[in-house]
Amino acid sequence: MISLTHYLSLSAVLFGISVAGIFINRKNVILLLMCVELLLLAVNFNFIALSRFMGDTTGQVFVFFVLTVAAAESAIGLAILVVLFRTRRSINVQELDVLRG
Amino acid sequence: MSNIYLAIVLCPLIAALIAGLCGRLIGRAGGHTVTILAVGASFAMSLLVLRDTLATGTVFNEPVYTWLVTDGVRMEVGFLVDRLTALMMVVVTFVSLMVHVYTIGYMHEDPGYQRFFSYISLFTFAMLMLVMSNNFMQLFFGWEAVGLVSYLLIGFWYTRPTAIFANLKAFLVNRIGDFGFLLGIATVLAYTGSLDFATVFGRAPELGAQTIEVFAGSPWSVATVACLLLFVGAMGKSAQMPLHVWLPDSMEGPTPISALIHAATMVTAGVFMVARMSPLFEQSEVALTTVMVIGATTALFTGFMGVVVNDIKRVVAYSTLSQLGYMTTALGASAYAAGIFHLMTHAFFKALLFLAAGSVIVALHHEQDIRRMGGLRRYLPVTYWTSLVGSLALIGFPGFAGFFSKDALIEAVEAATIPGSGYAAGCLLIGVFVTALYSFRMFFLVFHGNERMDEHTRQHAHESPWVITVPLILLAIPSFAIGWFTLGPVVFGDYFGPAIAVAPPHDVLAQLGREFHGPGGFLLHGMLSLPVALSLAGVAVAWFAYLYRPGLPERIRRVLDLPYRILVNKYYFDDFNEKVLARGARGIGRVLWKGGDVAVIDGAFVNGSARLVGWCSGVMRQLQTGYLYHYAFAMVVGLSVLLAWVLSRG
Amino acid sequence: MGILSLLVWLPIAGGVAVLAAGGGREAQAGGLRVYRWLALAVAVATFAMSLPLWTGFEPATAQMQFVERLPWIPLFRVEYFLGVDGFSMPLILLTTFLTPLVVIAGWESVKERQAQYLAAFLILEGLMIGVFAALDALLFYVFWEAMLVPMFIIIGVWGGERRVYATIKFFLYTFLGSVFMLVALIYLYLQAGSYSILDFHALPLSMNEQIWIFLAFLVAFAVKVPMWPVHTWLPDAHVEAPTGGSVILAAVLLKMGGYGFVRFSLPITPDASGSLAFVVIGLSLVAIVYISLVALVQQDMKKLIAYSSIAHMGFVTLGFFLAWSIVGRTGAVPGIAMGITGGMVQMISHGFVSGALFLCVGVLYDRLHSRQISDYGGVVNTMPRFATFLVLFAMANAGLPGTSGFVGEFLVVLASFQADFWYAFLAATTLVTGAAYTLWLVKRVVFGPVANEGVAGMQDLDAREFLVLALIAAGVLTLGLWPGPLVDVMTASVDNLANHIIQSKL
Amino acid sequence: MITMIIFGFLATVLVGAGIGVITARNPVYSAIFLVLAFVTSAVLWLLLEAEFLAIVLVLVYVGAVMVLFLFVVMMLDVNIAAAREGFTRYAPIGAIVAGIVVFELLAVIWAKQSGLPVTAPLVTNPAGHSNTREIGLALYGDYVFEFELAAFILLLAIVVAIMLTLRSRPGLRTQDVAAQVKVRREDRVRLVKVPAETEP
Repeated sequence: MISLTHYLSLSAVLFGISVAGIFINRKNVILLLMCVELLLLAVNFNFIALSRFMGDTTGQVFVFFVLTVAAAESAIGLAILVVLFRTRRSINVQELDVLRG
Repeated sequence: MSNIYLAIVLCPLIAALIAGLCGRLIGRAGGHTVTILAVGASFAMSLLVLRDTLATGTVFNEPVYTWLVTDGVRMEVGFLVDRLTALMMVVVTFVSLMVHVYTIGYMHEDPGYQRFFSYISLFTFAMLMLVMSNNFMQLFFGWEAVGLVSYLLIGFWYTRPTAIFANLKAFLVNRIGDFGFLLGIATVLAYTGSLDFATVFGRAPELGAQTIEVFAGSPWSVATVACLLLFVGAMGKSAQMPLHVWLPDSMEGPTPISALIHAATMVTAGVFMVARMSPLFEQSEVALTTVMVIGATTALFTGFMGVVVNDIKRVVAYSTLSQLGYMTTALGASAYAAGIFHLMTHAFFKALLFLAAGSVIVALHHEQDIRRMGGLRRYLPVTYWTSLVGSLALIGFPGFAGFFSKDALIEAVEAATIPGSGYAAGCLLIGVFVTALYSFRMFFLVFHGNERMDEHTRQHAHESPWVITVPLILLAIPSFAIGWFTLGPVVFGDYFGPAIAVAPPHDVLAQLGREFHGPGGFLLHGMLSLPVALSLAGVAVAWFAYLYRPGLPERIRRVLDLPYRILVNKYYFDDFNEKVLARGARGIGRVLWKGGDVAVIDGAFVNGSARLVGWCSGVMRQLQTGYLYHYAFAMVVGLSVLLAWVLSRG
Repeated sequence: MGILSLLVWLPIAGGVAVLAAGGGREAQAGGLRVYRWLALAVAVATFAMSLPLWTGFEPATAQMQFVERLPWIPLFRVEYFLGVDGFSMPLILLTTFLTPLVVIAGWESVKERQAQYLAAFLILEGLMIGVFAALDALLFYVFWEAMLVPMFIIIGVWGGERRVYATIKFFLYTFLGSVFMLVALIYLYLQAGSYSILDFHALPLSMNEQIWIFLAFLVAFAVKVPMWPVHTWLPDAHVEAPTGGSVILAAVLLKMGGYGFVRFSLPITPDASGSLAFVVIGLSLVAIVYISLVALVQQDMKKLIAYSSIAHMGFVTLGFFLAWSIVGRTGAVPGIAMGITGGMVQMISHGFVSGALFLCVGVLYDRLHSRQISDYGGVVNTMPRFATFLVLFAMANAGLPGTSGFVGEFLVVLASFQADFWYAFLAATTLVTGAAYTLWLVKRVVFGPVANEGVAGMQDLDAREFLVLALIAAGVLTLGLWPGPLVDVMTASVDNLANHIIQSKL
Repeated sequence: MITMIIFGFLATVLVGAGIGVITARNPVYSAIFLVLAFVTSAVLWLLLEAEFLAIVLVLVYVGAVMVLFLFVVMMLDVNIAAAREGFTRYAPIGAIVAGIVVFELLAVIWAKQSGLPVTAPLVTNPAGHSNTREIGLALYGDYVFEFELAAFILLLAIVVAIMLTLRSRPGLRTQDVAAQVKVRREDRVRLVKVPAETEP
């Protein structure tokens, strides 16, 4: 039978993939945002699996909130991206170092 | 009865306030009228008080108001009027009155006329507060207040750089004395729990018995410490070596001031104070010896300087220093009465000499160098004769006031047995000769011999107006006569009664008193004694060197070049003070400021900590690359480290 | 509303009203300038209302008087708790007395944003009174910190050329100190269960706790006093501050350090104070000797007076901390109260004298726009009335008997002699050094021939300046000739404190 | 057993889609792989009987967010070659870090002490049980404030996104009422005194 371990392991692998993705696609902000979505998906997996296996709906409620925030985040992130592209004609992360100390 | 004392003190104060604050309103005449009336009233009332104390011998000792009460110590402003005080009051108000009158003539052209009257009235107030106080706090108040007025008056001509230098110097040197005085007061309070004279003197024997360790391991008698500290105050005010340096410079002030403050009254405050503290000083032989040695040293060595200076006022100033040394020596010998007696006679004849010098200065249009005087006898007869009286009194010519006081004083010192009295007596005897020498050097150079001033000055030289000559004459009378009828009661009698306490083993005056048979006998005895011979010798030498052979001093000067230079440079005291002490203090101050405050505290700690923070953040800044993936990397690494930590905890 | 609340809030409300009345540039340009009269009226009214504090004060008791007590934040037992005793009442009167003078002094000499300037002083006044009147530690702390804001603005906006450096230094220094105090206050709250300072006084603490709390307070108050070596903000702040700012800074703000010692350090941590008294005494003596020498070489008048303030405040801290040395040497209590009284009187007197000296410098500055001593000389020739005042205040600064400056120094020297000869010796050196730097200043500025054309063209005091200086002069002389009433007001509180601190809390 | 097979299949697809997202050369492919990942996840959630969230995931993400992504990707003229630069260079470090993270996560899950019911089978919901109802009760009951907050966040996101991207183009003709009201005569009319021309 499928146990909690399966789901958690799957989410861990998914998490690892997205972490690797953040490293590999260090130039492209769009891909970075996608990796973040993937990351949140892995987290949501955990929430739902644990919620179901432990019989507590609260986990699913939180998934709902995570989804909300993630949607808001990607909307704003993409908006920023558009503005960024407008001003700099590029979304190359390596050129974005205004925050350098 | 206390109202009269209050009136004596307040009259000059109110007059000073009127003349000072409303000077423009009341005009010049108003200025001198109101102050002279006030001081005259004080003088008259002081005479009443003196008569009263003479008649009844009662001692008035009552507070006027409570200054403050703290910690069980009640500090009051009050008056102690016994015969010592009464005597001082009369002397102070009399000389002050004379000087007030004299000032009308001396300062009549000065723009600061009312201000001057205001100051001298204020001085009279302060001096009266000093002599009439019945406690240490008020004594200190009067002590500093006379110092303040002295400061203001020395700097009266404030546009003269020398004057404002001199007044600062006078105040600071006096402050060194006050420093000791304040500590002395603190000693007294710490060990008696009171500042009231009566209480403190009542507990004087306890002070002698207790010890204090100023330096760890060497217990000293409290009385010794207290007396030495108090005497430091007296040294400042009465210009004893090495705190005498301010007095010659104070001659920058107008001459009436030199007469009133720097000859007759304020500078004798130290002598008065020691006499007032006699119950304390009698507890400590160490203190008495110190007083005597310092007094004798001052008496002799400042006299030497009088021989070489050429400023007429400075000659008199050095003479004042020397005479103050005499008084102090007498105090050290426990001959307080003799000291006070000399104080009194000195007040008259020294004020006289100063005022006469002022008369000469006015007549010669503010010429002060005695090398450019001479032969003034013809032009200034009154000044001449009164100066002669003053000089004779000063050198102790038999029959004059100075003779009685100085002879009694020297005999007392000779009779004293405490350590140092031999040295002191020797100094005083040589001093007698020196006194006669410089006094008559000046006298001959000013009034006799060739007329060395320029033609213009000579033609305008004339006797001063009556406001100047009358005080001279009025001062000349006591300078001659006062000794005859006061010597007996004041020095050898029990005029002072309980006001001055002398321990029986020290009581030299009582010893001498047993041989005393009236002033006539004293005169005859004195005529045959060494001091008179020495002073006559001094006059003779002065006559020989300055009238008979005028070239002689120049030759002597060339032979004795080194001693001469030392004397002209005032034993290098001024150089030491200015170059070592003043410059040293400023140097230390600059080092502490630039090195301590600016460099170490501000530079290293305050701004240094700011720089340290700046440096640290400069280092930390390097971590902020601004690249998104660096932050992401840091987050992921942080996450894995956190997980590892969770795992390792099991 | 009690009288203390009125004293705290009236000037603050008045300050806001002045801001409203003179906010616009148009209001400030007009001839009448109503807001100035409003500011003066508020300041004078505050002073008038503070007089009942004196007349209604019961000097026989050490209890707090005119108490107002309301819950403020009940959850943490914070109260709106005001009251005065013999320590704080004279300081409040000092504040209310000086503020009208500062308002008058700023009447003409402040050109820019005058309404805001006057309003800042009024608000500051209310906050300062709050500091002195607060008996709840948190309320005290709020006033204590809030006070920094108007002062920061006063120096930072109307200051001299290096005002930014000076304000930041001033702010960081004092703020650093107060943060430590806050920690101590919170610890005390956790121990005592309330923020009432009176509860803190009675709170038993172990030696270890006392030491830490004492050190925290020491940092806060030492900066404020200021004691050597945390004094370097003061000369900078004074030099850059406008005249009124210097006056309030020297006259009142420095007193908060001294007040803090008697209100917090001594009664809350008597044992630690005793065992660490040598530190405070040592620093005080260093301040008296070292700072006096530093003052001697200053070229800037305000800096000189600032340094002289530090030296004079050394007497305050010296007087406060003599108790244990006296007990240790003589085994008896007498003498302790004299030191504390001396410190208190010195604070009041220094408020008058240093305030007056800064006003004098302000008078000179208004005319010649220089603070350098070397730019003056012979001022007496053109400004005789001013010179009279300056000499008087200089003498008071030098501690001449008959002026207020003498009383405190005299008492502290007398008390310190009972502790140790050398304490008194070092303290008494101020007689010489104090006179040296003050009178040398007077000599160089006031006396001598007219130094330059600038001095030759100077006008003597006008009626407004005369009034200000004359009022302070009257205060200085009254206090000097008859300090009795002032001391009587404090006696009960001082005796109470003296008896409190020599009883161990352990 | 059949569910196990389905799970294995879906898990394989999900992992493959994930790898596709991060390795695809073209961002459009990445986005499409991401859509696949989301859909697969939704199916897996259905397997877990979390029907409501599965539907929401598809609707919100696949339907809205991913479309947004695709819009942006296509709208912006991204230089694919430049964005792909350094791909191989950072692959090893990415793999290592990811490996460590996965290892650690698995270690946490498998650690016996974690106290999770790791081997317990899923308790199937009884018939008539409504996952949506359950979540609805929680959302509008215990978490109603948080729910409102979430709504507010979304509103904020809308406003922010619009504000960020809104721009006034130079050539656009719009009416500025304030400027019209503020205008003064001197700005518009200049009175010029012209000397009358006279016949030469």
